Amino acid sequence: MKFWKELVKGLWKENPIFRLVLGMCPALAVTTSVENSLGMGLAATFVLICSNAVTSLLRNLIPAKVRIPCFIVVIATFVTIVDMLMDGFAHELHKSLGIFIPLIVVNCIILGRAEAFASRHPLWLSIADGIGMGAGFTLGLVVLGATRELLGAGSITIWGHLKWTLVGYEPMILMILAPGGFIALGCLLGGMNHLQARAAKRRGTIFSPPAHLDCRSCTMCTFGK
Amino acid sequence: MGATIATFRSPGGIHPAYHKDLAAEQAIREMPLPSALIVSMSQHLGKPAIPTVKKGDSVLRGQVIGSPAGFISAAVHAPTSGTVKLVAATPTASGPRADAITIDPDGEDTWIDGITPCPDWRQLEKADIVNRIAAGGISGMGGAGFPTHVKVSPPPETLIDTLILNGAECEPYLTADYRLMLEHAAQIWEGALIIARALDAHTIRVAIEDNKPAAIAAMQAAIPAEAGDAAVVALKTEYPQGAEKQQIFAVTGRTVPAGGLPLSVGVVVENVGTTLAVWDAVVNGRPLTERVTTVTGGSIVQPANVRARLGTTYADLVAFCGGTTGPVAKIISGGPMMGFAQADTSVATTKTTSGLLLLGPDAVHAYESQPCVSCGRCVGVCPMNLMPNELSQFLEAEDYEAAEAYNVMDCMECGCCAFECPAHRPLVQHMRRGKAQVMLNRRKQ
Amino acid sequence: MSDLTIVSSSPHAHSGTSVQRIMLDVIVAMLPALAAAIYFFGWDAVRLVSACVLACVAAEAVARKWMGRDLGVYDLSAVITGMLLAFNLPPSLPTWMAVVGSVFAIVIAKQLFGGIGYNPFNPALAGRVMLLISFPVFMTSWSQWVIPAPIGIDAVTTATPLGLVKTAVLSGGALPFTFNSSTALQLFLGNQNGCIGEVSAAALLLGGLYLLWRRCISWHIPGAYLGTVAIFSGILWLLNPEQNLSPLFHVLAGGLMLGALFMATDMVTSPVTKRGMLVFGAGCGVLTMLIRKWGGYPEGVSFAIILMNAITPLINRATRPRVFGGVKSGKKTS
Amino acid sequence: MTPILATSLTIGGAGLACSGLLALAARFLSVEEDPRVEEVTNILPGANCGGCGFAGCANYAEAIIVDNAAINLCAPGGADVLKSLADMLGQTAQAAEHKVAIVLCNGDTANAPRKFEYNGVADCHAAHAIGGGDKLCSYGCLGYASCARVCPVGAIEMTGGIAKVHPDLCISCTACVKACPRQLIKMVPSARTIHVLCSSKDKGPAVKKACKVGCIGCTLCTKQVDDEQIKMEGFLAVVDYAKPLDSDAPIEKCPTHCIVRT
Repeated sequence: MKFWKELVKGLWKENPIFRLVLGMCPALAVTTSVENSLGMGLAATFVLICSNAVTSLLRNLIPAKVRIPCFIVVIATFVTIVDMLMDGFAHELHKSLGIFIPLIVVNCIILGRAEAFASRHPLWLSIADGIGMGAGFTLGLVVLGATRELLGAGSITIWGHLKWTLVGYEPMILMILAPGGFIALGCLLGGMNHLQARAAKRRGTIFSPPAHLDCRSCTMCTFGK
Repeated sequence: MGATIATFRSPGGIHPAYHKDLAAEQAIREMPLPSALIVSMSQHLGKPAIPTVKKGDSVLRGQVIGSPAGFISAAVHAPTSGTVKLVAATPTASGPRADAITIDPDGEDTWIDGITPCPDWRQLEKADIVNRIAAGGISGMGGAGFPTHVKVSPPPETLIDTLILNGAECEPYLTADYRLMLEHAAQIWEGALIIARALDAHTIRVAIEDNKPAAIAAMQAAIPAEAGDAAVVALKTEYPQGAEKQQIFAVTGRTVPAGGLPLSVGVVVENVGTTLAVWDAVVNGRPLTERVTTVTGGSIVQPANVRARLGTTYADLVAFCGGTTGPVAKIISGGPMMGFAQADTSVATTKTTSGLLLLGPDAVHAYESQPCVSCGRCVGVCPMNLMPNELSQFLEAEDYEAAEAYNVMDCMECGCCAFECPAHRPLVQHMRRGKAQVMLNRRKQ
Repeated sequence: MSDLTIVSSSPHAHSGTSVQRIMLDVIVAMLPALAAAIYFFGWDAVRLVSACVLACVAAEAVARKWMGRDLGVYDLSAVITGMLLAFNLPPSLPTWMAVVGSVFAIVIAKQLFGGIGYNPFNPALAGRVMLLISFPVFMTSWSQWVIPAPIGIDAVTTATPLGLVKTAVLSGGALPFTFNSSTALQLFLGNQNGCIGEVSAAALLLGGLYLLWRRCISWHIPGAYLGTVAIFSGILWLLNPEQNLSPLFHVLAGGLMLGALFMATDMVTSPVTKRGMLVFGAGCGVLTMLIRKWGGYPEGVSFAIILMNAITPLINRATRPRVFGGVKSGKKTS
Repeated sequence: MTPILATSLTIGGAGLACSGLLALAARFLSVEEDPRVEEVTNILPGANCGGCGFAGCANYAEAIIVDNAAINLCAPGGADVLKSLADMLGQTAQAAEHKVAIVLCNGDTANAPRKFEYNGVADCHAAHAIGGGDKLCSYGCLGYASCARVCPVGAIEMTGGIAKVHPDLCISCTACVKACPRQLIKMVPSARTIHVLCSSKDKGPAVKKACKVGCIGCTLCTKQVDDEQIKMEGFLAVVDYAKPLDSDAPIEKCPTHCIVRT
């Protein structure tokens, strides 16, 4: 079923963080804890679904030349709504996410989906795409946040109630600092590529990663040339 | 006049093991005529000569068998009398094939008629001197092989004030020029006077590395009274002191512009062997049919400096020097720094064959290209001030534009960088490939 | 090997040097400092050095195998990384942290960038900085001082001399001790607290001289580095001798000798041109003194070198030598 | 009420001002570009292989629209792209003959000995420039994979020290043809399966010494065909790909087995 296909593609095949490598700014900045990651992911998902839906409905009304400003207006509206809602109902989270909530306006996933998908597909498919992509984004952030929080703080805490602690572990503060974000993301991306290459080998096909994740597109060393 | 010590002030330079003792004290030996001579038409820089004889013709020594194919080219003469056995494309020492004439010597070694000696060359016009040099088929005998008559006839508006005789012989192992300076100092000086007269140069300098005190003394003692401003300059022993631009800087303090010719700073550099050949051609009227070659290396039984006819195969040279000891891992035409490795000894000597080197397996260095570790040694030793480390990485990535921007075309392939590279990278080969490709790209535009 | 002759491009002669040979020389040069470390810190030095070296070599072998490259541990560079990292650790650090730092240094800072020759940062320093940021408490506690300080600097039994100075300056107090010729001698010989390999300036200098003699390093980087630190601290000292210690103290204290002689001179991550080396060394010196004087950490050698590593390609480009016979400035020659 | 009014006015005013700017930009700064160029670019496969003779797909698209370049030059696109282009531009599709690259040398390590041990840069151009290459045959494939490295689709495999093109993977971009320093790679119609896998112009005895599977110029094969489908160029038998040939006779008669069916 088409709806179902558009829904699940964002989780793995076109995962915005691990496959498309989009939305890197929040992915590196707010994933210091699972709580922040979850909040950021849900906020972005809400904006993504709403903007996809509205863009899809308006897609025949928007002139091609000014489509980008129109998308931005739509997105900005929903971001403002989310910003105000979070300020009102999850004030602590809003404070710790800070500037990154307003910055969802310029998140390339949301604008990218509006441009590449919602402006060309009907309402119900666009909503499916929004849900799928948002869930994929949230999943990516949470995986990253969990890794960093576990290694960097030695425990995972969600809303002060749920708490897992690594016993006997000395937290590596580096992991919840900015460099830790880059290291964790890089290792996770590398691990993803490795798993897929192995899966492809088992299936007897050749795994070719997207160009920006491929050794051949990098000029640092001559490996893979 | 005393010998002056010039320090090597231009950048870079290395100190390889010289191994000159193998053949330095061996007086030049005349080699008897071999059973066949393979005379290449490509013995000089520029277009190969055009064969003027065909299979079955009989030729006399000194007879023109290849006529120059343009201005930058040189005539080729029969090195002995005999019969032409074959005219065919044959591999040369530097790789590409060129026409070569195989001559079966008749053993008589008869000179062709019309050899006219000219002891009072001082009466000759400048143009006549140049004509006699051109008729002698002389080209640079140091290695590059630039036709000498072109060098000694600069454009009229160019003023040449200095002639430098290059006796540096900075390549390890080679001793041919050293022996020439010891044994033919007077003739070399007379040749120098002839060239200086053709150029109107009033200053003559003989540049010799200070590890050859005997040659310095011999050349010093032979300075003729009429020479005017003439002196022997002792250069600090360092490779590549024999490179033209570096030598001009060391001797005169003048810097040849990058990409420019020595002419532009009023200097002409001639190898001492070439100067001797000029003397022979102008004073005795004899064209260039033989040269002195150092046959040496750890695998040669009797290392020697051999005067052999042009076209003598390397196999004949090796046999004349007593054959080889043990297995031969590398055969090099020329010196170890800039010479060409050969697959076998079937190639024949040319006017540029300054040496033949046979090395055993223990003396051979293998290139195992490892990643560059940026130690910067190549940058420090490059006499042209290039950055071979960066260049080789550009060239490995086939980025020829970047290589050109980093002056790959100024590389003279002296080999200092690869000599010092701890990662054993084939740097010179990268440069060669890069230079060839940049030339190709320029021609396309 | 076949009986065919070998044909290659010129030159056919080689100086006989190799990467492995250079690395071996560096290891030899580190032996005096290793001996000093064992003398001053005993078992802890042995424990940390062996843990780091073993972990680095193992990590290099495993990483290269996992990445499908040929085994590259024979060039000994991993041994050097291990020794340097251990030299930069306090004696009381738990072994497992040293191992984590080693694995980080080799896998993240070196192999992920392409292995030897391609790493932009000195792996040992990257490992140390990672440990310093991750475990600041363990990396700055100096409790296991075994040899009592005989004269002068009694207080150094609990902190490094630089640490004492920083604490005093931060609290606005006077200098914690007077610096005279006998304390200078103690610092020079290594009778101070600090990381295991950095304490003895004498042993490090001995190794540095060996490297200079073997021509593994040139004088440019250490000279510019130490000179800049001396000049910088000398100016501060002349301006205000009450608040600043003499240049001699700054040259002898902390990790400066180790950094200037062994880490800033790392071939891969330092410039290749002589002028570039001077710029690099001077930059390291200025950054070190800025951090020591005004930064949050008492010691700035690691950060200074890592920061200068980052701009090494830029320095190389800016100090590209003018081609022989070429025109001035970057104009094209042809 | 005031905040709502202020917000509406601010947003509305800003929107009005910006739309005015946009209108001006659309009026004065717009670039006239034939929209068909973009359409053609979208149809082309986007491999940027350069096989058409233009720098990339976008350049080829521009050439089609502006300079009326032929529309059948895109080999990787094949019949589908050609049809789409023809439909879009209202031209008739005249498919170019589908060609694939083939390496005309069969002298692998077992058959063609070397004349020296090469030690240096693993690149065919570099190896060719030193002593004429380390293969005894001065025409044969050197095996340093210069062609395989430039192939955008990985269709060239190095086996037994020589290069082999997988015809079904080849996209006819001709990058390998330009990369071979010995000009061993030719583009041949993919329908043709009989080839003389040798490029040596040497005489028979020289070839025999250099390679067990080289063409020795015996001319036997030319006598097995009726219409000069194989003819001699000097001492080398060459297939004339313009003429159809489907007979096993030349293959069976060739004494050195250098004629093969692929």
